[in-house]
Formats: sequence, C-alpha cells, structure tokens
Amino acid sequence: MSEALPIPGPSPVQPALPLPAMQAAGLCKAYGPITVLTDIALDIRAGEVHAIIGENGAGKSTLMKLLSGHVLPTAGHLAMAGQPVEFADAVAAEAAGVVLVHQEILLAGDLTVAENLFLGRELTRGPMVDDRAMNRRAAEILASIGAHCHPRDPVSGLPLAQRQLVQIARALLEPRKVVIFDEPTAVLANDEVAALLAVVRGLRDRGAAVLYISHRLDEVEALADRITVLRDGRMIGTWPARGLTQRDMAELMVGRKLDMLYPPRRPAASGDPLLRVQDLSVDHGAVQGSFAVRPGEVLGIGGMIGSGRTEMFEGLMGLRPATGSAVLNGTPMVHRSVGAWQAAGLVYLTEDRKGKGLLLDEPLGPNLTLQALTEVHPRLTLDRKAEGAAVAKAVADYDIRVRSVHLDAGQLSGGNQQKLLLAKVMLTDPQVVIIDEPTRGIDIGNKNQIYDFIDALVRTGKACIVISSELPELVGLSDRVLVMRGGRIVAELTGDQITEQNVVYAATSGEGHGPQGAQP
Amino acid sequence: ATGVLAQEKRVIAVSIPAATHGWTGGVVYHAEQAEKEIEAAFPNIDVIVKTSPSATAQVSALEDLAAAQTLDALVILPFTSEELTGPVEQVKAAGTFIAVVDRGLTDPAIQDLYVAGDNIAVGANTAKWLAEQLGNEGNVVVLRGIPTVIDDERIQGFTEVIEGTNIEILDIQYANWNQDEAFTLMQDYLAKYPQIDAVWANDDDMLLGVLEAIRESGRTEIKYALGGNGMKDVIEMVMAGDAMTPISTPYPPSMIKSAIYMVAGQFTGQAPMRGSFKLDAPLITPENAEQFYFPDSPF
Amino acid sequence: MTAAVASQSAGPRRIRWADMGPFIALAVVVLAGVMINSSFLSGTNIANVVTRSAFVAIIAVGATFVISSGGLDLSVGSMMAFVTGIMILAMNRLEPSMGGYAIVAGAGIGLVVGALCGLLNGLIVTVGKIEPFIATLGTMGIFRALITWMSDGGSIPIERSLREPYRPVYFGDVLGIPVPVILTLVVVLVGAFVLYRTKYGRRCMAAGSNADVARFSGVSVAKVRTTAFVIQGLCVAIAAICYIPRLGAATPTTGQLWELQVITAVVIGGTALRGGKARVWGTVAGALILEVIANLMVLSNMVSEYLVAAVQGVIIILAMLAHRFIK
Amino acid sequence: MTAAVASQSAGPRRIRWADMGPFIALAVVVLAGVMINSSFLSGTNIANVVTRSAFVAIIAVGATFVISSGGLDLSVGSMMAFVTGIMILAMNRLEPSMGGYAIVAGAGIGLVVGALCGLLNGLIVTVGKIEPFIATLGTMGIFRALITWMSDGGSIPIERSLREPYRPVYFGDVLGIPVPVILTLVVVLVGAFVLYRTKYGRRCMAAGSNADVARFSGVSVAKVRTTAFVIQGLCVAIAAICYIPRLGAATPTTGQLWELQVITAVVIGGTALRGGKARVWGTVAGALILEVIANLMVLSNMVSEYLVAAVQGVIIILAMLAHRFIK
Ligand SMILES: Nc1ncnc2c1ncn2[C@@H]1O[C@H](COP(=O)(O)OP(=O)(O)OP(=O)(O)O)[C@@H](O)[C@H]1O
Ligand SMILES: Nc1ncnc2c1ncn2[C@@H]1O[C@H](COP(=O)(O)OP(=O)(O)OP(=O)(O)O)[C@@H](O)[C@H]1O
Ligand SMILES: [Mg+2]
Ligand SMILES: [Mg+2]
Repeated sequence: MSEALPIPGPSPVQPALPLPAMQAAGLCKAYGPITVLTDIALDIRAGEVHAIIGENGAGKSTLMKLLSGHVLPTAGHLAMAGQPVEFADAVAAEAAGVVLVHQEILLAGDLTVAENLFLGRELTRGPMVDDRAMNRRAAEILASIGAHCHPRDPVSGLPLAQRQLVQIARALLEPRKVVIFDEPTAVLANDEVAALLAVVRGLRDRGAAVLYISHRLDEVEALADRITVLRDGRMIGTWPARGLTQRDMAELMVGRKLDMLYPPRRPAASGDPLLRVQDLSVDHGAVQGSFAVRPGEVLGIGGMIGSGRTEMFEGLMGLRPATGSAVLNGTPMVHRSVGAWQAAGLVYLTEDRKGKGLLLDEPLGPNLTLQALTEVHPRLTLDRKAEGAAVAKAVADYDIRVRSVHLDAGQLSGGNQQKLLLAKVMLTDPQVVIIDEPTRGIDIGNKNQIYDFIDALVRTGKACIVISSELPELVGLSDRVLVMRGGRIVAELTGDQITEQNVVYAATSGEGHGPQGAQP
Repeated sequence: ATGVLAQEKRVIAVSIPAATHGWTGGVVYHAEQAEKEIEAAFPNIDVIVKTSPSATAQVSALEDLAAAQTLDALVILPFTSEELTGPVEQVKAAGTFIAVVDRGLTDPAIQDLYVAGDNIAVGANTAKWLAEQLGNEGNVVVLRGIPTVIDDERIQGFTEVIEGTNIEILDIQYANWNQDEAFTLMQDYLAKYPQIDAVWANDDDMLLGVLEAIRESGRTEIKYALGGNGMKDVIEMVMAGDAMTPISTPYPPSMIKSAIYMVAGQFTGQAPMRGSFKLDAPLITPENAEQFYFPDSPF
Repeated sequence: MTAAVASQSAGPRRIRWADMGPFIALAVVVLAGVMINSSFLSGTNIANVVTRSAFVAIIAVGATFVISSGGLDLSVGSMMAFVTGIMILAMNRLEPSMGGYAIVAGAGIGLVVGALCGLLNGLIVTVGKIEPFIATLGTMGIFRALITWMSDGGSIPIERSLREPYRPVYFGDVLGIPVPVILTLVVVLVGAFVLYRTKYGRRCMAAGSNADVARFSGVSVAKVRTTAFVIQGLCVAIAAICYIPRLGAATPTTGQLWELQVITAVVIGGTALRGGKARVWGTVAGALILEVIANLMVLSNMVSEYLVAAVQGVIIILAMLAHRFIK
Repeated sequence: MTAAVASQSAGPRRIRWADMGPFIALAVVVLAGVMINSSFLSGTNIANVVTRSAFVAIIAVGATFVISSGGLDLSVGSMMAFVTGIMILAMNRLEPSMGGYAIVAGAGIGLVVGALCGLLNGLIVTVGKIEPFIATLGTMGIFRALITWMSDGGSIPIERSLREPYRPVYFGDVLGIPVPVILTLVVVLVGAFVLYRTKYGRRCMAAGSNADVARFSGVSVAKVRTTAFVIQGLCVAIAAICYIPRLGAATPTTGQLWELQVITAVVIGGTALRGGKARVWGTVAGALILEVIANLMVLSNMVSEYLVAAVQGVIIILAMLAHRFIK
C-alpha cells in the first residue's frame, strides 16, 4: 500500500486554532486477533461537516461506534473540548452530547414512531406519559426532516426508508454537540436525500459538529468541509473538501485509478419476453402492474420511496398476498412462492439485508448457501468442501472483505454484507434476477464491479430487473425504465428518454414521457 | 319426560377427584357405574358425576352444580377436609342431603351420611403385620404419594406403629403415586442401602414399580414389598400366595358406589340412611382375597 | 407527495379489529354456554364464574407485565401456594394478640413476601442471566417444596376465629358486585394505567420488543424486567389474599398448574409470548374464557369425565383459531 | 488485499469453550455425587441412571429440533403416554395372531401414531398459526385425556406372554451396554447428523434464527417447522418403545411432567429457547444432569423429603449460573 498517492495537491491539514468539539488520538480496535482499526487520530470541529470515506470494511462504522460509546476502544483516547472523556456506553455518550445514527436500523418494532423517538426520555405530565405532547413534537421533527410517517404508526409496519428517517429524527430530538451519520442516505431516495442534506446543513449552521459517512460521493462533495479517508483500518489523511473532486476521493479510498463507472450501452433487446407479468396487485402496495422483461435486458424500476416498488415485487414472489398472473419463459406461474420461482429460474434480492436477507449470527457459508442448498449440496449430506469453495469464490468474485471467513454475517461491514447477499442470490444461477437496491452501502470501487456483473449477466441472454433509488445508477444501468407512483406504473422510459429529470418528473407528477401505459 | 310418572326428578350430584392415578381412576369408574345402574333402574333419579383436578376446581364444581339446579343430594369425596368444609356447608344450606366419602369434613355436623375410609388404619395395619413378620427387627424403606392428606395419614399411621418397634425406617421419599417414579426411587434405594428387609409403597400402583425394580436388581434379602388400596393386579398376587406380597390393605374405590346407592335409596321409597359408616382396613390375605377381587374394575 | 397525504390522513387511533379477538372469543364461548344449558345465564352462575376467575385474572395481569417485558414466569402457581401458606401462618400467629386485625397484618406480610419472591425470580433472570423458563421452573420447584415442608405434606388451615371476619373478602359484595371482582377491576385498572400511561410501561414494551434498542436508549432492561417480576409477585399476593377465605387452607397442591392457566389467559388475550406487546383487558377476557369453559364442562353432560381435559384443549385451540380468522 | 489473505489463514473451526458448558456442569454434578455417596459410582447405580435418562434424552433430541426451528412442544409427556397406550393395545390385539412379532408390529404402529401426533401439533402451529406454547398445551390436555379415557383411569397392561420377549428392549444389553443407551446413542447420532450435516438441518436453523430470512431464501418455514414436530413425535414413539418393557403398562400418569424435564434438558444443554441454535450432544448432557441430580437427592441424606424439589431447583439454577461464568 506504500505506492504514492495519486493526489498531488493538498497535504493533511494541521489542527485548527479553536478547541475541537471532539478529538480522538491513537484509537485502536481489535476483536480478539482481528484488528479493525489502528491508530486513528481525528479532530472534529463545531460548525463543520466532516466526512469519513473509505471502502467497505475500512472501519468507518467501527470508528463511529468508538466515538459514540457503542463500542469500547482497545487503545486510545477521546477528548471533548479539550477535556479527556471516556464513555462507558452509548447512553453516557448521548448525555455528553454525542449521538450516532446507525448504519443498521435500531428501533423497537412494536412501539410507535413517537414512542421510539422518546424512548428513555419520555415527556410526562405528573405520573403519566404525555402522549399528546410527544406526538406533537414528533410530528414537528418528522416534518422537519421530510419524513412522511405518522407519529402513531407502529414502526414494524414502516418501509425501510421511513424507519431510517425515524432513526434520524431520534438523534435530532435534542440539541447535540456531535452528530454522527453512518450512511444515512443509503436507503433514501432523491427528495428525502435533499431534505436530509438540508437538515445536516442546518445542524452545522447551528454550531454542531457533524460526522458524515456516505458512499455517495456527490453528497460528500456537496456537504463536507473536510474529508478523512480510511483504508484497511488505517487513516490515510484528512483534507479540506474544497480541493477534492469525486474522482480524487474515489482514488484516495481505493488507492488506485478507477475506470469508467457504468458499462457501455447494450444493443436493444429483442426476442420473446423472459418474464411477463399481468395486472399484479398487492395489498397496501401495487395496483394492476403489468410489465415484461426480455432476454439481454436490464429493466430499471424508479419511483419515490413509498411508491410500492418493493411491495410489488414481494407480491410477485409470493411473499405478500397478491393477485395477477405471471409467465416465466413461456410457463404460466400458477403457484407463486420463492421456491417455485427459484426452480423456474427467477430470484429476488431483498432491500432489507438485516431483516430479510442474512442470518446475522451464522457464518458466511450457511448464509451463502441457504438459498442454493440443493445446487451446492446435491447429495443427502452437506458438502463442506463445495461450500468452502463457494465461499472462496464469492469472496473473490464479489470482493467481500472479511478478515476471517469464520466471522458471523452480522460482524461483516454493511457493504460486505450487501455483497454477500448478492453472492447468495446469484449462487442459484437464475435466468431473471430482481435486485432491490443492488448497491446499497457499497463503495464506489465495488459498485463498478457490480454493474459490470449485471452487464455480463444480461449479455449472456439473461434478464435483470433493478429497483433503485439512486438515479444515476438507474439511468446508467437500464435499457428501459418503469416509473412507479402511488402503487401504479405511470411511465415507461426507453432510449434517450432515460434521464434523471424524466424519472423524477414521472415519479412526482405522473406525466411520464413516452407512450402512456406500461405495456412494452 | 316421555311416559314417566309425573313424579319429580331427583338429582344426586357426585363430586370426585379427576382420574389422575390408579385409585382415583377407580373412583371415577365406580361412580360412573353407579350412575349408569341407578339411572337405568330408577328413571326418576338423575345422577350427575363431576370430576375435578384440584381442590379449587372442586369448590368451583360445587358452586356450578348448585347454581345450575336444585340438588337433592350431594355425594362428595373431598380433596381435602379443610378446604371443602365451607363450600359443602353452603350447599347444605340450600337443603341438600350431604354424603361425604373417605375424608370427613372438619365440621362433622354437615355430614348427613359419612362413608369413611380409614387411611391411618391402612398404614397402621400394614405396619402391625410387617412388624410381626419381621419380629420387630429390620430395615424398611417407604415410598409416599403426592403430598396430600391421604398420604399424610397413611404415613402417620405407619410410622406411629413402627416407632414402637426396633424396626428402622431407612428412608421416606415421594414417588407421587406414580409407577414409574416408584420404579426409579426403588432403584435408588437399592443402590443406597445394602440391606433392606421390607418395602412399603403406600399404594399398589407404586408397588408395581417397586416390584419391577427389585426383580431387576436381583436382590434377595428383601422379604416383603407391600402396597395398599387393593388394586386388582395386586389382589391377584395375594390370591396366588405371592411370597413377597402376601397381603394388601383394601381401600376400595368402590366406596363411592356404596355411598351413591345409600343416598339413592331414600329416593326410591326407603327412609334416608344417616350416620357414619367406617370402612375398616382389614388385611387382605390369600384367605379372604376373593371378596376384594373385582376383575372388571380398571383398578 | 401522495404518500404524505395518505399517511397524514391516517389521523387518530384506529379501531383495531384484531384487538377485539379475545372479546369476540369470549362472546362466542358465552353464547355456546347459553345454548348448552339454560341455567348458564342464571345470576348466581354468572356471579360464581366471574368471581372465581378473579385469581387467574389478577395473577395474569402480573404475567402480562412479565411477558410483555420479555420474561416468563412459571413459578406463579407455587408462589401462590407459598405466599398463602406464609400468610395463614402469620395470621394464626398474630391472631391471639391482634384479633381480627391479624388479617390485615397478614395480608401486608403476604404482599411483602410476594414482592420478595418476585424479586428473587427477577434477579435470577436479570443478574444471573438465566433463561426465564428455566429460572422460574427452578423457583417453581423451590416454592412448591417450601409449602410442602411448611405443611409437613398436609395442610395449613386458618384459625376458625378468623374465618368469619375474613369471609367477606371473597364472599362479600359492594353494591351487588362481589369483592374479588372489584379487586380484579382495581388491579386491572392500575395495571392498564401503569402499562399504557406511565414511563415504566413504555419501557416494559421496549425491553420486550428489542432489548438492545432499549439499552441504547438508556433504559435499564434489567431493572425493568426485575420490576415486572416484582409486580407479578405482588399480583400473586393479592390473589392469595382473596383466595384464603374461599378455601381456608394452604396445601401442597394449592395453585398447582395455575401457571399454565395464567399464561394461557395472557396469550389468548392477545399478548405475544415473545414480548413487546401487552393487552391487559384481553388478559382478563382470557381468564374469563378459561373459567367459562371449565364451567361449561361441569354444566354440560355431553362428555365423559375422562375426556374433559381433551374438550377443554380443543376449545382453547378453536378459540385461538377464531382469533386468526378474525384477523 | 490484506483482508483476503488473512481470511485464508484463519484456519479451522475454533474450539468454543462456551459449548463445553453442559459437559463441565455434568462433570461437576458427577463429582458432587462421588463425594456425597460412595455407592453413587457403583456399576449398577451408574447403569441405572444412564439407562433411565434414555427416555428424556431421546425425547429431548426431538425437542432440540422443535426448539431450534423456533417452536416449543409441551405435549411430549402426554403424547408419550398416549402412544404407549396405543402401542400396548395394538400389541395385545395382534398377539393372538402374530405372537412375538406383535411387538415389532406394535412398535411400527407406535412410530406412525407418534409421527401423526407430531404432525397434528405441527399443523396447528404452522397452518393454524397458533403460538406453539398454547397449541401444544391444548394437545397436551387432549393426549392426556385420551390415555385416561382409554385406560378408564386405570392402567393398560401388556399381555403377559409378550412381557418376556419384550423385556430385553429395556433390560437387555449388548456387549454390556444397556439397550436403551444404545438406542439413545443411535437417536443422538442420527439427530446430530440431520441437524449438522443435512440441508434440512440448515433450514431448521434458518427458520429458528430468522423466519423472514428463511422465507425470502425460499425455505418453507411452515414445512420445516412441521417436520420438526413430526421428528419430535417419532422420538416420543422411540422412547415409548423402550419404555413399555420397563413397567409393562400405560397409565394416566405415564410421562407426567416430562415435558418440563425435556425442555430443561434442552436448555441446560445450550440450545436457546428462542431458536436458531441446536446442541444435540449438550441436550444429552442435560438429560444426564437432571437424572444424576434426582439420583443424588435419593442417595444423599442431607435433605428432608419435603425439600427435594427445592434442592433440585437450586442445583439447576446453579448449574445454569456456572454456564454463565464459564462463558
Ligand atoms: N464483532 C466483530 N468481530 C470481528 N470483526 C468485526 C466485528 N465487527 C466488525 N468487524 C470487522 O471490522 C471491519 C470494519 O467494519 P466496519 O463496519 O467498521 O466497516 P465500514 O467501513 O463501516 O464498511 P461499510 O462501508 O461496508 O459499512 C470489517 O472487516 C468487519 O468484518
Ligand atoms: N403493512 C403495511 N400496511 C400498510 N401500508 C403499508 C404496509 N407496508 C407498506 N405499506 C405502504 O406501501 C407503500 C410502498 O412501500 P415502500 O416504501 O416499501 O415502496 P418502495 O417503492 O419499494 O420504496 P423503497 O424505496 O423504500 O423501496 C408505502 O406507502 C407504505 O407505507
Ligand atoms: Mg459501515
Ligand atoms: Mg423498496
């Protein structure tokens, strides 16, 4: 890793004059023999957005957990406003004014939104909890960050994005000195992202110190005052943001030059559709969705959060009550279950990797092969060797960064979990893949790889449906885009019509370009 | 009410413990037999048999029976004396004829008819016979049932007699009137004590488990293994002159049937039978075993 | 923006049909009762059934706390016997010096002992970090053994002189409402208040729903759960207080298998065994359902006495299935 | 790239100390036994204890499946009694025509009935979507009532002529190893094989660990759980097969409270009640621990007979605490 950095200009900056809001020196973290972070020094200033970037598994989340008391360091010191501090737990850190918005969602599903927001600091009137006041406060704060859920909604029924917003609202309920966001926008779509960025700027302007982790480098460019780069658990350096382009950041993270992000355009797909879906309606989700996808095609699905995309495809898979018909490869699918679809050559990759994708307390092997058990283990007994080989291949193919293959899936970094999930679904060798948010939480270097992967897949005559809230991804990857709004497919974009503007326009106003109706 | 006389229907309620082990199973069997026979013979008598798994449930059952109809008579085998005294008194207050079986209530004035078993005698008679056979010397182990009054009284009767001899009671443990637990417990007794002269199991259900454990161990020094209650299988052994189990003590579950018949008598024209009838607990020996043998009873 | 409009209009608390399940099931069982036996609806019978269900209902309110906070208590039946035993011993001992007041003093002692028993359970579960199922199975054995030992395998009756003054606590009524029913109502109201209207209740749900989240939010999960066990102990003691005048004695079989009835009542009532949800009123409906079923078993003559337990099992399963279909 | 290298070199599976907990606890209990009473270590006593634990161990292997797949079965004790009753009735009926082969035929019938009972439980839980605790509490009542009814509250003894040929299944031995112990070993080996070495075992863990993940991965959670209940039923039938020759009868008390012993054995063995993890060998250690403790209670002279249950409760809690400290 000692090759010269490709950036000539700025060198690491010196600490500034006023006392930093928070300071870390010599922070190290190891889990048993596995060293995750080595010798991190950081100063976090009030009134500044400090971005932390790095590849998947670089140690960003771990560093944030150290700063906010969720995890105790094996060595090193923390100081706030020059005074040394030691946080026994997250509660102590919050009391000191440091709060972390987790990468993974941590809410009590049985409680309502407002109950979650005020958990541990309920407002009371006499001996009673003051639900009316809490609901009012909650509604205010939710509105201020652009969340559309109701304070009395039970959290378990909310879509992932809304849950993330609730979590953010929770952190902002009280004034804080240091607010840490760990990939807050990974599950958000464009307009929510914009609202969130405004919130972050507001926090900064009111004098808070903000730490911000994201793999969306455009956000980092738009927000950050300073940028710290981590690689393999070490600090590469801290730079003022002004001098860095997105390309510079990416190269600092990865330590090498990056090639073009999106694969070249493919020739227009022809031939009979591989999958044809007719009048698919799903409870609380889609209304009469009809679409088809051809061999060699990437079909993008766009829409705002809550537009029912996830619901529609979960309904298609038989994971939710749904009506409608589907034909795969010329065979009508009467009984729709994940198993039946998989046998017929179609798989779905969930957007909720923690809740529905991975067994967090199982190691890589069982997770990887769970969906393709019969493929990997054709005989009666488990074939450990084949499983080991599959793990090794997945680790190589998808560049899963694990310091030991015996770790449980829950101990992988967020991005590496996503890669594992992708590898798991691909192991079944499907004809048609539906991927809900394919690169959620994946670093810029690896996104590339995943796009190439999808490209290579469809070039062999298979098909891929990509649901994505990341517009550039949707535009760069798709041969055709369907846009959903309020549970309906409201527009179909092809060829030159596929632009970010058109997708946003269709998703919000419903006046899509191109022919009305979604029939190809 | 087809062609029957305009005569009033008489209701006899029977409240007994649920069939949780051999003896109570026998009680339920005999109660249901009595119900069938009496109802067939006397169309104007309605016998209602209700079982209860606990004292609380039995009190509830009494309330329910009394609330649902006018009871002309109640035949009850109470779970415990203290707990059922009050509730039975309330039933009596409505003018119901009360017959109590086995365990007496704490206030005997409530009982119009009392068919008493004598649990103390069960223990005492067995102990006397055993002491005699052992010549007042030796080591005995005892298995007791479920912690209830019956069990307590039997153990009391037994130990009081044994205390007057040189026999040593090596151990007393609960086996919950359960064959299986008795088998296990006996195995452990055998492992623990190298010299056992006799075993008393307080109930024939448990005795069967004990005998199996002894047979399996191959131990020969045990002279007697005794039970109680007069279970069918054990009486067969007595009749056959079994060396290890030459006696049993009757504690016939059929006492419930007798009581029901005695109560039913007053509704068939006879004068009501009142007073106390104490069932003795004479030893069942090969000579008299025939009288205690009911091949059709499940117990 | 459509989404926003839709969710905004969701407005105030919706009526949840699913929550009505236990009450509908209760109505169905009662209806069945009416059809089976006309005397089911007689005033005395209804009063008896409702009064009787007080014990299980009161204990089950405590169990609602324990279960919703993520615990489970199998020891309540034995604890009930143990507390009853201690109370009777205390009352008998105090009677010569205090007369009728011995009852009040004994009840006070019972509450303290109940709370301590609950505390013991709570500490084993939270400090000892032992699966509640096993921990309370252990204490179930302990309490049961203690009452057996205290009674020498027999029974502990209350003094005769205390019976009369104590009687009204079970058999009395206020304005026609039986005292145990009033007691149950008070316990349920207090329970519902604590669960739904206080900070502690909130934290109970949070601890049961997701202990990690509760911990991050500064909720001491151990404290919350321990308190729930103490509340359970208090409820057991309250049930014991109104149980004594009914049967007048404690025996080694007192309260046997009540734990199963209590848990069944709670679950039939709609509280999930995995924690995070509490339905106190449902719990009461659950207790009533169980008691009505038992009552019907006595009132009807259709089933062999040997099969009563089977029919009860079938009815409970059917009642739960009815739930599902309503949902 | 360092990461990739490191992962390759991490080497084989680690020895997990935590997993040794049950075996250490067993060793401690055995050691205590040796100190308490010298006859504890006698060949007969050890053989008795180990042989006796076979029933609970075999049933508990089935329970390991059910619990690890996210279920719970409270009906095993009653099911055992019911299956025993059916088998004896079948054997007695077949004996006149088949002679000794009636035993084999009866055993076959027992296995089928056991599997069907398990299937019933499984369907109520998965298709009826009823909390396993309640569903199996219901079937527990049903099975218990059925055996009581079949036996008229008395007992169902096996024909005398079948006793002798059947005896060796409990009392016999092969090369000095009692037959029930061999049977247990076979069941455990097969259980461990299925749980750890087959696809079904993987699906079981997935269903217990996170049912949603399993569903999204194409695992039919309902099918997996139902199968686990059927396996439990088969294990109960196997236990019944080697139980009959021991006492030669089925009674309404057969298998009473075994469900609690079985669950305790599973949990002491290290399987979590919330599902997702299975420790078959630990389960066997758990069953042995329970049986040794019961044995020690009789062998030692230290505790009053009334307090045996209390001491057992305390020891179980202590054993679980020991676990914690080892971890
Ligand atoms: N409990 C644990 N035991 C062992 N290793 C762990 C544990 N938790 C995290 N790790 C390892 O620490 C490393 C850093 O993880 P971290 O979550 O901090 O990465 P990250 O930079 O946030 O990545 P991403 O962008 O994918 O979220 C990973 O390799 C991960 O496997
Ligand atoms: N159980 C439910 N009950 C009622 N409404 C629901 C339920 N589940 C989801 N919804 C609603 O369905 C709509 C679509 O949900 P969702 O946000 O997952 O769609 P999406 O387009 O896939 O968005 P995302 O970008 O998060 O994937 C939302 O309005 C959501 O509130
Ligand atoms: Mg991370
Ligand atoms: Mg979605």
